[in-house]
Amino acid sequence: MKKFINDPANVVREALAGIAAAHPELRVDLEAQFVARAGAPRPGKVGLVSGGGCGHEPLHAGFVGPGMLDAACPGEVFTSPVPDQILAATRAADAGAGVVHVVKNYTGDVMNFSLAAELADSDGLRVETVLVDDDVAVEDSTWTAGRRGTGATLLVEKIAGALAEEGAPLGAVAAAGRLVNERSASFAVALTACTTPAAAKPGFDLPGDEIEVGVGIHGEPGRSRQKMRPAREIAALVVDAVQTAKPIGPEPLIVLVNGLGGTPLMELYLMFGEISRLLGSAGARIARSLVGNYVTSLDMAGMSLTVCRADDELLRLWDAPVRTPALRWGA
Amino acid sequence: MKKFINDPANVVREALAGIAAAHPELRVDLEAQFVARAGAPRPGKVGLVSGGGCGHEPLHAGFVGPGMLDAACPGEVFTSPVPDQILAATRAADAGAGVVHVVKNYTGDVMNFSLAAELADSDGLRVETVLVDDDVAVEDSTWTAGRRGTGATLLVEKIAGALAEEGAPLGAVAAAGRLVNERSASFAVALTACTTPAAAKPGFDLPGDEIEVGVGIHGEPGRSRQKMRPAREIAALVVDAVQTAKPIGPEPLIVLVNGLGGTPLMELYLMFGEISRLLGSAGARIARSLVGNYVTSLDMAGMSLTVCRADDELLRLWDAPVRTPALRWGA
Amino acid sequence: MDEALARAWITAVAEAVRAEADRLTDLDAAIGDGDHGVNLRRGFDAAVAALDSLEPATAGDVLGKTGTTLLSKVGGASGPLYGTVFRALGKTLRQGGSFADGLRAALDGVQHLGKAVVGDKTMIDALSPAVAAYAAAAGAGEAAAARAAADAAAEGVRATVPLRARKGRASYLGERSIGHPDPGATSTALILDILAEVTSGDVTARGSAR
Amino acid sequence: MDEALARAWITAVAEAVRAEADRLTDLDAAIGDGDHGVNLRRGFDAAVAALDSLEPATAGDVLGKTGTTLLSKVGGASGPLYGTVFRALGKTLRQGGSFADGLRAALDGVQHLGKAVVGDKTMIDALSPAVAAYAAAAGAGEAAAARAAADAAAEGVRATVPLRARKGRASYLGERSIGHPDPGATSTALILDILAEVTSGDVTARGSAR
Ligand SMILES: Nc1ncnc2c1ncn2[C@@H]1O[C@H](COP(=O)(O)OP(=O)(O)O)[C@@H](O)[C@H]1O
Ligand SMILES: Nc1ncnc2c1ncn2[C@@H]1O[C@H](COP(=O)(O)OP(=O)(O)O)[C@@H](O)[C@H]1O
Ligand SMILES: [Mg+2]
Ligand SMILES: [Mg+2]
Ligand SMILES: [Mg+2]
Ligand SMILES: [Mg+2]
Repeated sequence: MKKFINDPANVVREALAGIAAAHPELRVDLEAQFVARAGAPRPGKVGLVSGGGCGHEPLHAGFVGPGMLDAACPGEVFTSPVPDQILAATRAADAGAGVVHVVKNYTGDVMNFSLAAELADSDGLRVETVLVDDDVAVEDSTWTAGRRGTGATLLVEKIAGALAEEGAPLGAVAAAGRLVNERSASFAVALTACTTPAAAKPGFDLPGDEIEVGVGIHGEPGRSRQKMRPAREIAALVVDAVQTAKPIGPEPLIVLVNGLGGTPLMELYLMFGEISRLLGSAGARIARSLVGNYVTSLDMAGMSLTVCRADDELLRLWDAPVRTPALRWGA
Repeated sequence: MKKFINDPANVVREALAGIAAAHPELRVDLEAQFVARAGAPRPGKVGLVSGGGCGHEPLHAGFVGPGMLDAACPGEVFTSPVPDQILAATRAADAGAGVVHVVKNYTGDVMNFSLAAELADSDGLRVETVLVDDDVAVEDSTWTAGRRGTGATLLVEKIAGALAEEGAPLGAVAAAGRLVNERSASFAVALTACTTPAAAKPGFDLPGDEIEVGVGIHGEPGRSRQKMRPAREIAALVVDAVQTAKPIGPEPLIVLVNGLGGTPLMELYLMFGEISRLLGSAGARIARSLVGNYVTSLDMAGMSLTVCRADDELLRLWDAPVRTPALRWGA
Repeated sequence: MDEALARAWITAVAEAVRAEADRLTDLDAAIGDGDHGVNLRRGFDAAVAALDSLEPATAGDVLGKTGTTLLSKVGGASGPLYGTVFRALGKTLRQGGSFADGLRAALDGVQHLGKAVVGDKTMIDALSPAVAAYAAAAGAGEAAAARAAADAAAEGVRATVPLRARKGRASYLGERSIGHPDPGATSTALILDILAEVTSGDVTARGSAR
Repeated sequence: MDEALARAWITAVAEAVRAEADRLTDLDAAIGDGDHGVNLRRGFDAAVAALDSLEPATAGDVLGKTGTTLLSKVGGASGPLYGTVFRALGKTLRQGGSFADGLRAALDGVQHLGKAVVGDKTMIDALSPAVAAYAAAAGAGEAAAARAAADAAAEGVRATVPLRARKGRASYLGERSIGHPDPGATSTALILDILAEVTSGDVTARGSAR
């Protein structure tokens, strides 16, 4: 394993130090381990807090700023943050109007965030939780851990963040986040495994002519291993998976073609071309799109497609100004 | 080789089709193979055109938009564009006030752009060329091809673009670009080789415990091969290389910590932390910074440092609004 | 269980986890995200450090402190789950309950939090039979009960191999989770095996081996 | 050189470049960016296509068209350089000059554009001795002159191996460029070797082998 690190045990803290140095507009608490907007929260604004394991950058710290998150708490690599840390971030984001937790649906994240929410509650702090579970590669069932939270997290954070910025109350911000999640479906394909600093070797062996289909964002193997194939066939595969799980109608779509970290932007654009062609010939209408590495899995080569069936209001909130390290427009 | 492509021969065209689909605010000419701002150029504004081989995305097409480039012409992967193509982009960017070509100093780029400039000249179109050669890993000499153009290209395009946007005349825009280049120095380190679609295998073999020091952005081997080492030592190595070549004084610095494509953002931030610490203790002052994958080399794992010794005016132009797919602020 | 035994247990677990971290991580890489060993090592190292600065205290305090430390240092699924295990043990002992009662409370806590049942391919598959075995053998003394619990847990780990996971990250793999032991069940068996060792008197050997 | 020979040459070069593309690319990967074979294949395939639609014409037209096609399809360093070579050949022949004159003009053009001299480890190291050898052997007829040029070019390629590059991408490698032949010199030798073959009469064999 070759990585720009000093000691695997210090990666998160040292990356946070780098974020602090690069972004004076953010407040990085290296002790409590969270990233927040600099300055006190605007009185009366609902706070938006997210978090999860590191290794998905720019998610989440890269989405802290006006129009999106108030605070993010990064855990160790691929490990959810701990309750104390989430509580500290929640306090930093609270301006008296309550705080929304955006939580990706993983056992660890759900438990740590809910313990933090209990702690916040005993502090008299109102917390609403938006659970993101958009990954349709995983079968949904009340008997299992359910679907994973992946690419839609970005959409939830952007849209709930825009509403919070406008001054909407706690319930409305949470409801918007839940609506985005419900309307979204994601599916990912990996061409290579990724390597965590601690493990120091790839999470799985993948022959040179095979791909992992239906992977998540934690380096885990996917639902199946298939033969490598041309981009247009992979595009058909992911579009099909998304469409089968959540049929696409005439709604305006927000489409995210996301890189898992090791895939060049050139290929992501090529995939977006294929996907938009396929969606177009199926009669779907892409109203907004985003192409790039946003919800990553360290150095994994691969891509995910997220489709959100939006409406005019969701598009308006998507278009609203945002000013964060990794997502910025209109401001 | 596993890549999201259909046929290596069509990668550039198909990626351009994806850019066209993703960015309605851009005009993508698939025939002449260039990307320009949508709509006619603003009368009287100096045009800014850049280009070079594909595989460096988001450079250059990702920097087309208000405040930066008027047009970009992407060549085949790691291959400079051809004169006809450059000429077409130059025409698209011309609004009667002349056009500045930002050219990275490679034999192929220099020759093709200069042939295009000759053609433009016979068309009565005024062209000034800004040559970017910031890579201090290469010895500079009039007997050789000289230094390569790498990370500083982004700075040149941003700052010259801002000045052009303000309505400055041809000579001033070109002079600003040249000043940024003169004031900039870059140095890169690779942890892995990259794989071009056509070659289908990594450009060089690198043992698991070695790194290539002083690489460019075309997958070529570097000046030397050294043992892998902790991030803080690699940071010292790149800072030292940059400082030795172009000593840093009390000027405010613009610092770019750039990923070569396959390196996770987490590691780039960690490196920025180390670099800012080193520069700080050497008495240097980082006034602006940028951390991310901007001038890449396909899937190569690695990073480059670019330091520009700025002044108030350059900082002002750096801060000026920019609205492109990959760089956006203030607008 | 007295304070010395509780300290010896946690210290020996930290050591064992350090020694087995790579194996646990590899098991987790196969059907999860490859961090289970790293997570537990971080947690138990922190627990040992926290105990170093703990004033003389009861066994309940030692185990409770271990639980809160795991909770605040581990994260992921195993942080809250093992945090709950040790907090429940600590609380039960502090309230005068038996170790068997503590184990029962730990199991309840983990099931309340994680909603997993036996057969879901989680640490429950080791913990649940271990709790029953401990209770059944409690009359034979601490050492015998701990050994019975450890053996039942080990058996529970083996039983996870053919299962298709329904909880935790392994559930994302569907059919492909079959054929691998569950990492959390494995670490539960390890922790109980260490308990059997320390209660049987190997404690000083282990303690001084540090 | 007549039209048929010119067409045969370009067609055979396209074929040879297709066959040798991987080798040329590998040479370029060692000390450049690994695209030389791909670049030339794209260019000569386009040139053959362009000639297909070219009305009956002179050898000068054929070579000139090849030059402009390379210029507009190849890019990189070799596009303008080989574009210049064939445009110079075409222009010289169209103006009534000899093939030896054309080669001389090609060399001048490449040196004017690229500023390289013999010893810089570029295609000049093959082209320059080849031009001289062709001129020296011109009296012996086209075929003999072409063979002399090809042999001189091949010798020039071998001479590039120990050189440290001063021009082109290989110059970025400094000392590390030593020990490898230059890809552009190699392709120049290949193109001249094909010329020797087609002028010696192997043209039909090659042409029909397509
Ligand atoms: N719902 C649950 N109930 C009980 N145990 C669980 C549950 N989910 C996961 N686990 C246990 O947690 C283990 C994984 O722990 P760890 O790898 O440290 O956390 P993470 O899955 O967050 O990376 C699994 O092997 C399993 O035994
Ligand atoms: N200044 C120069 N003069 C003559 N030939 C050159 C010069 N620079 C490069 N070349 C030739 O071009 C070859 C590389 O061509 P190619 O790989 O197609 O272009 P690029 O270097 O742009 O990728 C080199 O091997 C060398 O022979
Ligand atoms: Mg984890
Ligand atoms: Mg090239
Ligand atoms: Mg895990
Ligand atoms: Mg080349």
